[in-house]
Amino acid sequence: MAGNRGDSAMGSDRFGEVRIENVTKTYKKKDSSSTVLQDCTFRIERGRLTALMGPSGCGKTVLINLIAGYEIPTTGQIFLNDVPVTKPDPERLVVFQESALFSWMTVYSNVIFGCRVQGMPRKEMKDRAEHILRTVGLYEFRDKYPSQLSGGMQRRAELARALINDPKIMILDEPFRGLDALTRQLMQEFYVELFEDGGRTNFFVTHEIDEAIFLADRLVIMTFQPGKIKAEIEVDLPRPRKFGMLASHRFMEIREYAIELLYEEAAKAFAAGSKSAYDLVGAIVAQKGMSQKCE
Amino acid sequence: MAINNQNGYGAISIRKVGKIYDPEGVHVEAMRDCSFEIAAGEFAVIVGPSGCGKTTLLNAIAGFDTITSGEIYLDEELISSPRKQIKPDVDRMVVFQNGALFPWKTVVENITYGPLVQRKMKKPEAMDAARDMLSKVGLNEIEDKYPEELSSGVQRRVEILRALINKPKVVMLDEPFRGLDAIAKTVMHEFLVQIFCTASNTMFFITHDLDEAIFLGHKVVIMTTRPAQVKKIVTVNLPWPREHHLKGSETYLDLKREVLEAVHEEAKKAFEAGEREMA
Amino acid sequence: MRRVKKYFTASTWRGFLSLMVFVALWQLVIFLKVPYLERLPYPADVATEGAKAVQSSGYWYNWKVSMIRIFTGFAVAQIIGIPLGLAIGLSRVFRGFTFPIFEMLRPIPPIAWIPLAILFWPTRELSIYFLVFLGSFFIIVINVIQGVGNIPVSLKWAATSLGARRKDIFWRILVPGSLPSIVVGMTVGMGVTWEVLIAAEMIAGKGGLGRATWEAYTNSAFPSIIVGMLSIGLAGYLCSALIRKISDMFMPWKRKF
Amino acid sequence: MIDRIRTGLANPQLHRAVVGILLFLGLWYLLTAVLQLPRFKLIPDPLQVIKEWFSLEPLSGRSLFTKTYYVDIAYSIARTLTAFGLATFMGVTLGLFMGWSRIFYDFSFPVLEILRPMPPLSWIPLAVLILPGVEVAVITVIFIAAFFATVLNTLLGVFSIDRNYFLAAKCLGSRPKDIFFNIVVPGSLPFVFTGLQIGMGIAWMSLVAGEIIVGQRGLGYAIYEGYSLYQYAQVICYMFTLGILGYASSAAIRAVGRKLMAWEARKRGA
Repeated sequence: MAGNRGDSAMGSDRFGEVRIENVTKTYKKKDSSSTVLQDCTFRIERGRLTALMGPSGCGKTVLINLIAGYEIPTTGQIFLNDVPVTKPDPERLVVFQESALFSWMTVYSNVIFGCRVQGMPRKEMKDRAEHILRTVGLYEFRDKYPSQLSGGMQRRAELARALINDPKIMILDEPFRGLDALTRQLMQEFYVELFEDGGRTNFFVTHEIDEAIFLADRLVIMTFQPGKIKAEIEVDLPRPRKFGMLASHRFMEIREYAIELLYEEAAKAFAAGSKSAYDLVGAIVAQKGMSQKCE
Repeated sequence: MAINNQNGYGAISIRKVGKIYDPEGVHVEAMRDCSFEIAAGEFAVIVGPSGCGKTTLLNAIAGFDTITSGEIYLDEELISSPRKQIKPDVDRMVVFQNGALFPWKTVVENITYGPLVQRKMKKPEAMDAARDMLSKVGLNEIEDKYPEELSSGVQRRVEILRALINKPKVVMLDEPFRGLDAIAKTVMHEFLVQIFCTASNTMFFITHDLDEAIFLGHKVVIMTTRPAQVKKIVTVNLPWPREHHLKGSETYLDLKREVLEAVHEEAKKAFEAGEREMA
Repeated sequence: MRRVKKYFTASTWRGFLSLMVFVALWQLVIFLKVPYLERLPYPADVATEGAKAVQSSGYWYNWKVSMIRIFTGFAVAQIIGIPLGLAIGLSRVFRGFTFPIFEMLRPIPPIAWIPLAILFWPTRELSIYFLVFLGSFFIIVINVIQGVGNIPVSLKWAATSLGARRKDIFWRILVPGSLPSIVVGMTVGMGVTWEVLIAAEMIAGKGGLGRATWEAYTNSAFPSIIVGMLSIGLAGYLCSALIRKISDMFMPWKRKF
Repeated sequence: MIDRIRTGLANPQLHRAVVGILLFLGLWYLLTAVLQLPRFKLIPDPLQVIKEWFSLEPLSGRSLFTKTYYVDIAYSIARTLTAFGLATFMGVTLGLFMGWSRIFYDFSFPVLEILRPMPPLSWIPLAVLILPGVEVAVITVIFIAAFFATVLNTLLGVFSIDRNYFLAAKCLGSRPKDIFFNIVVPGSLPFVFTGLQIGMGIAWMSLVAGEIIVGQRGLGYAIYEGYSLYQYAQVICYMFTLGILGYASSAAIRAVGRKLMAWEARKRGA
């Protein structure tokens, strides 16, 4: 499964490959301007899961908005299968932080929303929705409203709403934020299985390091203001991923390495006076080891 | 694993505790025959699925709620049983899940609140003590800020200081670091280790994060889904004070695997039960 | 705040008791001849008067007149106010032109319009409709504007991503998304509307619960005054309850389970 | 400073606002003075209103330059403030105690719920007949209007306080008195101020009604008198005067609120 997934997808255009080339995004204020992203260049490879990490305020959300087409880069370009991105399109779907389910629609109406506004025939829409709802295990809950579902089920409904459109790339902006750690773990397992079965291109933004390593084939780490690409790490844990891997040596090695890189950025954020600055005073002290503090 | 409490205050004994909620006649058994011991000065971590009654236990020890069977002792004194419930007091401090710093008081006012309402200290004395605590952990610049101006990591640390200034026997923390990212959590762990080394209270720490549980605890108590019982108690044989590099060690990974499996099984059960309940 | 539904709890008994105490106190102040309050009618007299009123057709006629006035003015306010609020909330340009006028007129208490309304409208009845309309118009517009503003941008983005066009976004996202605020606007507006109606009826009306209370006043018929007040209170309460009911119907996702 | 004014003046929203208001006044002028449509003929045009308002010798005897104008304002303000002050004091106190003590709540809330749906204005006849003098009656009606809004919002404010604050305070060794002053009072302030805003709005409205129906002197009374004496321009001047006073009083409440709730303001600033 893990081996031939990339190969089989490679030839077709069914799944997308995104190239981000020299992208810079600057916001003009009255008399000053602030650069949020600077010269970002990287690829979201076909059929693989790329995870992006970085300190708060490093422009992750802006990057997502650019790829999704809600905003356009100041300079540079973004390509999906060599076609430049200019506006939002169902081939690039975003699953939002917290929930962006429409609270006034049932689960079923939410899931078929994309198909309906794009004018898909009723029969096909219904078949697809049923299939996808069964896949995410929400078939019995199709007539409920989002507020009647648990946090984990809401996230699955949102995944279904995106998946039904068969996007070339799925963009996930911290989709499991706000779930408790155990539910989150279960959601990660559910999601990684879904990914391993479907094998589409996924771009996953998170600031939870365990989550990033557990899910990703490749880890992209961003710098703090302006956001640039600091490092890319290949995650060579075998697939299918199992929760037991969280306690493996390789996992802990990658984790330590990534944390080290992130600390450096965190320290910069501190110098820049970010709101989380005081956490980083501690972060720097922590690196020096703590045995002396106990005396 | 050196338990560094010499005076021996703060031992908790939980004996066959059960709790049944019965609003509108809906019979919900949150806890059943739950028994374990926490030694004085021990750092005990409680893990288990959501809604499994960990908070129920905390509420009973703190005196916020009652239990329907069993007994809880603090230093050989009965503090909770179906017939008797000791009120909340300064010997048992709670740090809440979503934080309960008073938003309308500045950091220093929050910390000095306890000693002042208890009339234990005069105002200047309390202010000095609070400033002293803050500067020891490198937070001296924020004393006049309001909590909501601070990041949640700093808020949590201030809340822990607010509890500790009262020199309680037991500090109970209910998922205090939920929602923080990995880096902020690491900082919080360092902070707790440092605090715990000097303060020598008994710690009762509820969490969902297993790395956190093993890194901090002398013992990890794993609870089952509802009705909550003790599934397993894992003793963490790692040297204290805990240091970061421990996380790569073979002992650590073995412990993590053990806890992971036990918890995962329960989490799955709870998740499925939850879905059945909603359907 | 959610309260557990359980009947005959300590709270229910206390509530019942407190109403008894209230009526007893009322009786007592008259009995003890407390200055000024001694002029109040006895609760029993009010009850007798109330029983008499309920059997007369004139009383119910007043109900009908007031209700028609309320619902006409209120409905027109919603029909004009909701689209206007949506337009102001959606278009920056439109907002720029209209909102200042709106803000200029809004702080003027609706009751201060009474003379001008009587002057302008050919009949008294129309001027009462207009005043009732004013009472809820500004409130509904403000609430719709806020409602549109409070819809998270991520919802609009999610919809665009899924291929929605402007029309879809308007009908499927903005309108249902601002419904909760519309309901709040209606509830608050209904309260103010009754205020205005009572004043208008007392000053310029013919028939209606407000007028009936006023006529009782001119005859110094104390029990009738209080029956009138209670009727007005009940009518206002029923109107609010109706709005809650309708809002539940239109917003199934907000129902409590 | 000059820069800021310049950028402020360059703001397109400001241009639109000016154009919008001019259009409104233009339309008003057109309908009443130029076209003189049937019903609009009766209404004074904006120029007449402004002339009357700024006139040294107004036809109605009431303008910016007459003493009567300010006496009317003073009467209305005095009535509103007296009633509003009383309502705030009693309403906030009652609301806090109701929120704080469950038993007190159980006893007082049902009575409140029975009296609350009655519009304050429906109390006018009773108040006039029972109370000594019209002045007391008007103030009582305004008081009732502001009182219910204040009590209810204060009560909601207390209920909105996170339960954990109470638990934390108990842990820290507070007695009931400490909890009342350190948790209940500051915790409910944001809602209290919402209540005061609403109360102030209803108070002005009831004032006008009270003055029209039974009053002597004051803005509402003058409006009705202007109407009966065919001084329609003055009626409109007074309507705008009421609008300005209403706006100013709610701005004043907001300012006091910001001052008392420094933590809320700083949160927004951060």
